[in-house]
Amino acid sequence: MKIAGEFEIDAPRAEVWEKVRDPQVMVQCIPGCEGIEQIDATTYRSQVSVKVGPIKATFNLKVEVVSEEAPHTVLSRTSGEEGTRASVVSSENVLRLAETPEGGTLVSYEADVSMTGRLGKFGLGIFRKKADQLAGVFVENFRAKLGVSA
Amino acid sequence: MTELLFPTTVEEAVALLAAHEDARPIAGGATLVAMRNAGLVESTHLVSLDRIAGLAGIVRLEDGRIRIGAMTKHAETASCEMLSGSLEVLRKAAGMIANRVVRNMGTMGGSVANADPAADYLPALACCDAVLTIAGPGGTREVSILDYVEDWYETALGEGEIITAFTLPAPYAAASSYRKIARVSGDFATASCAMALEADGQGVRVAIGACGPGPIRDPEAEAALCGHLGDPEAVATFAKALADQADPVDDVRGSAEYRLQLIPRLISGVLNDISKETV
Amino acid sequence: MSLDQPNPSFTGGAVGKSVPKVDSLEKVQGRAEYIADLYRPGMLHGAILASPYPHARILGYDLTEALAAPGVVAIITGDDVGEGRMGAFIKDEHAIAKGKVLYVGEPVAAVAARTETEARAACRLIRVDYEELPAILSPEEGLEEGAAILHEKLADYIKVFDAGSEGNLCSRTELSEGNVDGAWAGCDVIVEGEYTTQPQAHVSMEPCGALAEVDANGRVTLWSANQSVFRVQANVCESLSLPMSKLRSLTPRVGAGFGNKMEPHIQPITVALAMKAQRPVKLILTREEDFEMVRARHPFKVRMKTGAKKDGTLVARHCEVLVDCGAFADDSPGVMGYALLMCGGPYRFPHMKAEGRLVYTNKLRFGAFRGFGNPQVLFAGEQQIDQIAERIGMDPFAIRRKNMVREGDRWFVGPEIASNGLAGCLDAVEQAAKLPRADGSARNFGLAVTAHISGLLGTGAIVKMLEDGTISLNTGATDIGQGSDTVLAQICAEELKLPFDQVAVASPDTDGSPYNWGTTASRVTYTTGRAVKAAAKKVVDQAMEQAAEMLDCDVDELELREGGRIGKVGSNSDVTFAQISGRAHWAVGGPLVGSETLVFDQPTHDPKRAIALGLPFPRIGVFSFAALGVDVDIDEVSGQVSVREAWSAADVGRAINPKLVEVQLHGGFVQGLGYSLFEEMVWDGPRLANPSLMDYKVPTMRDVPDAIHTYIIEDPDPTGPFGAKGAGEIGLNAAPGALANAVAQATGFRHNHLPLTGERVLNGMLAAEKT
Amino acid sequence: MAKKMLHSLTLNGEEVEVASAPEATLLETLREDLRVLSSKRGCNQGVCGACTVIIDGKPVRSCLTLTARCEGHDVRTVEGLSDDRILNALQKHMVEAGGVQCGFCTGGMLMSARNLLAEVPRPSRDAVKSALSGNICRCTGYRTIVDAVCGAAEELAQ
Repeated sequence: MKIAGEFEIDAPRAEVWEKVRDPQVMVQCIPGCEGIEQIDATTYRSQVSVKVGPIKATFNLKVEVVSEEAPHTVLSRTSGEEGTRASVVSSENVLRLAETPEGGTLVSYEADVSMTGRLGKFGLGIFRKKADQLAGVFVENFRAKLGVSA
Repeated sequence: MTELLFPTTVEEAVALLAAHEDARPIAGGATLVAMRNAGLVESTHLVSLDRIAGLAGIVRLEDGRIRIGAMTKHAETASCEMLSGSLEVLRKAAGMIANRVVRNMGTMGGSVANADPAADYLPALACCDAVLTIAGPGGTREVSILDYVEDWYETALGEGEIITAFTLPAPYAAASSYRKIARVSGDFATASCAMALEADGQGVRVAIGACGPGPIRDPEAEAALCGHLGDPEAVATFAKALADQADPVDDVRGSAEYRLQLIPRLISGVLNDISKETV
Repeated sequence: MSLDQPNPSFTGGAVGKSVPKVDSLEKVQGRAEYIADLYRPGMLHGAILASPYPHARILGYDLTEALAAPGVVAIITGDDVGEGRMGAFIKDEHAIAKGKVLYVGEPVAAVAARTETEARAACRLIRVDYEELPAILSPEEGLEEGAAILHEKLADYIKVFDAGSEGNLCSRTELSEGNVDGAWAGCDVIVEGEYTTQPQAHVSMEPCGALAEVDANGRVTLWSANQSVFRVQANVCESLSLPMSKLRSLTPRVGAGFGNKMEPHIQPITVALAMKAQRPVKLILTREEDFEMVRARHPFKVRMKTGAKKDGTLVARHCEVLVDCGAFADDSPGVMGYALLMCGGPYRFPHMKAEGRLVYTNKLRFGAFRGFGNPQVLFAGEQQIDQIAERIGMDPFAIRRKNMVREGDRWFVGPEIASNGLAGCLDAVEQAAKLPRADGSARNFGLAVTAHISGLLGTGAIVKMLEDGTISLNTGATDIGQGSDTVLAQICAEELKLPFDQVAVASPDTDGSPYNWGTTASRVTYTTGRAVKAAAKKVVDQAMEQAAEMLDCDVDELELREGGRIGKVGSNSDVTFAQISGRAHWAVGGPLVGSETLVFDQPTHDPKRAIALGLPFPRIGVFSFAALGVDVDIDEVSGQVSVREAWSAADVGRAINPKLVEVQLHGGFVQGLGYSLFEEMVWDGPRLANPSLMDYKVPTMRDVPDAIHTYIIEDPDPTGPFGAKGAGEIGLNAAPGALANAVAQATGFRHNHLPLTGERVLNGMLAAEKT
Repeated sequence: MAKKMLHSLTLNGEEVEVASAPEATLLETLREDLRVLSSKRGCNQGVCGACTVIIDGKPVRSCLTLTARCEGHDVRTVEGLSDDRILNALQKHMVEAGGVQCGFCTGGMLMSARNLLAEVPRPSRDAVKSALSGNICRCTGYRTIVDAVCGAAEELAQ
């Protein structure tokens, strides 16, 4: 399942980059995120809860930064499982920051997500919509964090 | 593991839902038990609504409105003669849910609470201007069906709230129809359309299902369409207005593009069905 | 041809009569026992942990928590199963994932516990350490330079034919007759196209399951839902390195198969669990697991080119297929090889070439499914025949009649066609379909024809006359619901001139039954029927000898009379089977037993005619033929296709039980309708996105026409029992071709991709309107 | 594991008491506790219809029915209708018409058909198809099943 999107944010790229790479900022912006712990220079652990209709799931995720080119590109890989190990999720992610002519930043992201196990049996259409919806919430939170409006 | 609780009043049910953090109401069970069997939902407490007196059944109120109890089975709704004229669309939609056996189990409250965007009741109720009665810890409140679905599987139902009834305006003389496109008989809709057309050919209500998180209705566009039903261009403009509000998924039932294609075709198709019926 | 026809004056005979199936009564009373209905004292329930990864190395297991969970008795993993590997064509599959996982859903561990709920709960406590590997999700990816390799030891695997395996190429087949490359210049019309077909799930109503028990001597008894107790025995023993004498394989009633239950599913795992637990273990898959773990119909990519003269004479065909094998070879090399053998359809092509590559991918194994590769190539081939007919202005019936193979012709690469009722099939469909619709509107008609083999491999029968002169018939052929027990009993009764109900059919049992390769390849009536008839004949011969002594005459003075009597010709004196058998049992000669085994041995390939490389079936079978006509409606709103009426005519040689043939044609057509119009297993990356009946839809009663007309054409095969040939698959094969041709007629648009969903057909209609 | 509770219900005309977990479905209870095996687990999602039983005269899915909610209700399966005139006619016609192949769907199919003929003595073929569309059969192509139901209706009407 491929998820992609982009949004503009009225803040300079360097500042956006700093916030994007700050786990404490991210934990407050990612919907359902219950904590991010940095394991080493490139590895993080996190818990994220997702609810789709009557289905609730909490994932223990490991995020590895595969490569980064400050201040514009991060390639990362997320893998994780539900607490009961009934579902496994993994994704390859690309995040890019580009400067806009107005001095803001265009943030674009792509993720190729695969989910197997119990939740993988659930119709794929809704998960994509849910992901888009969560991305929307993230953008709002992130903008709020940077103190800029939409 | 799960405990199953059997309240006998709405108040008791609401209190039980409030008392246990992970409690869920269970109505007919057609969806919830299937999801439990698939390991998709787990909860510590199930609050069974089947022993609460007065939650099932369809009655005509003194002012002519129709009230459908939340625990009314699809089979009863599908054969209820009070649902005539403008409300016949609801009867027709109920008769197209799954199959006869499942219609003996599933309830309107359960279906609407689950808010599957591809289920049949949402567009039909939207077409009927239904009002939901919701009971919860804070008492009872009423919500228009048009305000009910807030996002994908997210509804106006708060923690510990249950739907107790659906109230429909008094039926008026109209031809109404429900059509769903589905891969096979009894499948959830790929896309669906509920329509009621006043006898004089003036008033028209249209709701599209399965093309977004909730049913799509546009009263303004309906008003503009009034009196121009015979004009293909007006119908096309109307259809475009609804399609513009759609946000369909891509899934195993069809692509988002296909669903967008279906919206105008369904609207013309149902108009055609109705005009054939009324001739 | 000389045929062993029943005596027409004999009224008690069973062949040709639609007697009700012998298992019908217990089924309508809810008393038939399927695998899930069996219970044994002290029995445990099994459950499986499936792989969440499409391709990963297994680094280790942590079973601590799971072993401590309530009710758990035993857990097995790849560490418990040794190095044995099983497979029908290429032995590439362990009993359970060992060392690596190769698809999402592959069994990685299994738990035996007191209840199914406890077993399932414990599975979720098993920790497996994986190292993910790159996944191959299409044949093209698998063939790329540097692609991750699924089976590193492929070269060392045992292969039962020249597969040409290399890298991720599981097998390749090349067949060629005449000179295709030189033939195009002589063609007036050439059509070519690329076609794709989708994976289809069998959806037998009964999910797969097994029950295994180990006795005090360590010998295993295994009941399972299967299409062959013998293939189960072979697969379990190969994968668990057990001597075959240590395993007895049995079958309860089977809730249909369609190919899904021919090769192993979870029998090896269940046996391993029972051996470890030292208690009986029953393991029944959920519907979701049945979708994700067992097998499915292959998706094909077909490139086809057909050339003809302007008078409609077909000249040449070239067909290339690229087939997704999934993670294990299973029956795939056979399916591809068979598809290539059949890709010319039942036509005389002087020049033909067929080439195929089968490639391992990190998906569920694809395998046998009713039709066995034939529907996929026919979808392309029968459309091209119609396209040629359109181009030269010829009628679809006429072009098929002009080019069809005849009795005495040779099939592609060599097998002889000894009987052929295709002309009769075409006549039946044409006569019925040319009548106008009841409402006078024009038909949206589509036609396709097909052939299918019945045959292959070993089979046997033992006919025992019991003391009282009634009969016990034992063949080892599993009746999966289609009615083979009934048909075989009819053949046996006919040969013995006994009432049908005096023949009891034994349940297949590897201990007591003669070998039977399986209920597959439309073969039971034809091959096992031959063995039954011959074995019954031997009993008659023995009874004759006994009777000659009893009546004090020569055998050639005797005749077999209706109802189990043997008498002197021209005299009223006779002896009954009861008298004969009693004497044989207690006094003279010994009990009467007739036994016959045979293997289908007519060679597929004639090296003088054709070149064949990597041909998986050196001996194939006799040919059945069929024609299918459909009349469709297209919904203007959605583009969805519905079938208004269908005409299915099949040459089955001789219908032993016409009603059962008719139901095969109905059922085959409806399964083909689902395949052609909407059934599709959808992969989202490595994950099967619709492994449930909520999301994968099969036809319901309201999705099929009431008017499915069947026509049984009987052109007896000289080797078939009473002339019979197979009927199991032929009713499905032609559905995608006929429906695609009907949709083309209705919409003016040709579809090269299955299924013909509303979405595709609507877009085709819109595209056709534009042009 | 939640405590099992005792439930009493009428099964095939007999009062039975059965201990079941609160989340146990009637299908599990019938099969695992009571060994009434004509109801089959074909999908456990309410789609295939092989588990269909009759509760209080109406066909329902036993896989979607919680046993605890059957307390005091009347449950019937094929086994418990051996003297039922309608069922007997259906059984006879299913056998004769060739409506039985693998048989896995048959018990549930008969439950839906029995209810239809109880409510509508002479249904049209379309009505039969509509009433039985929630019971999937993968073998017959359905035609012979519709024949059987119509044949039984005709015989019963005489």
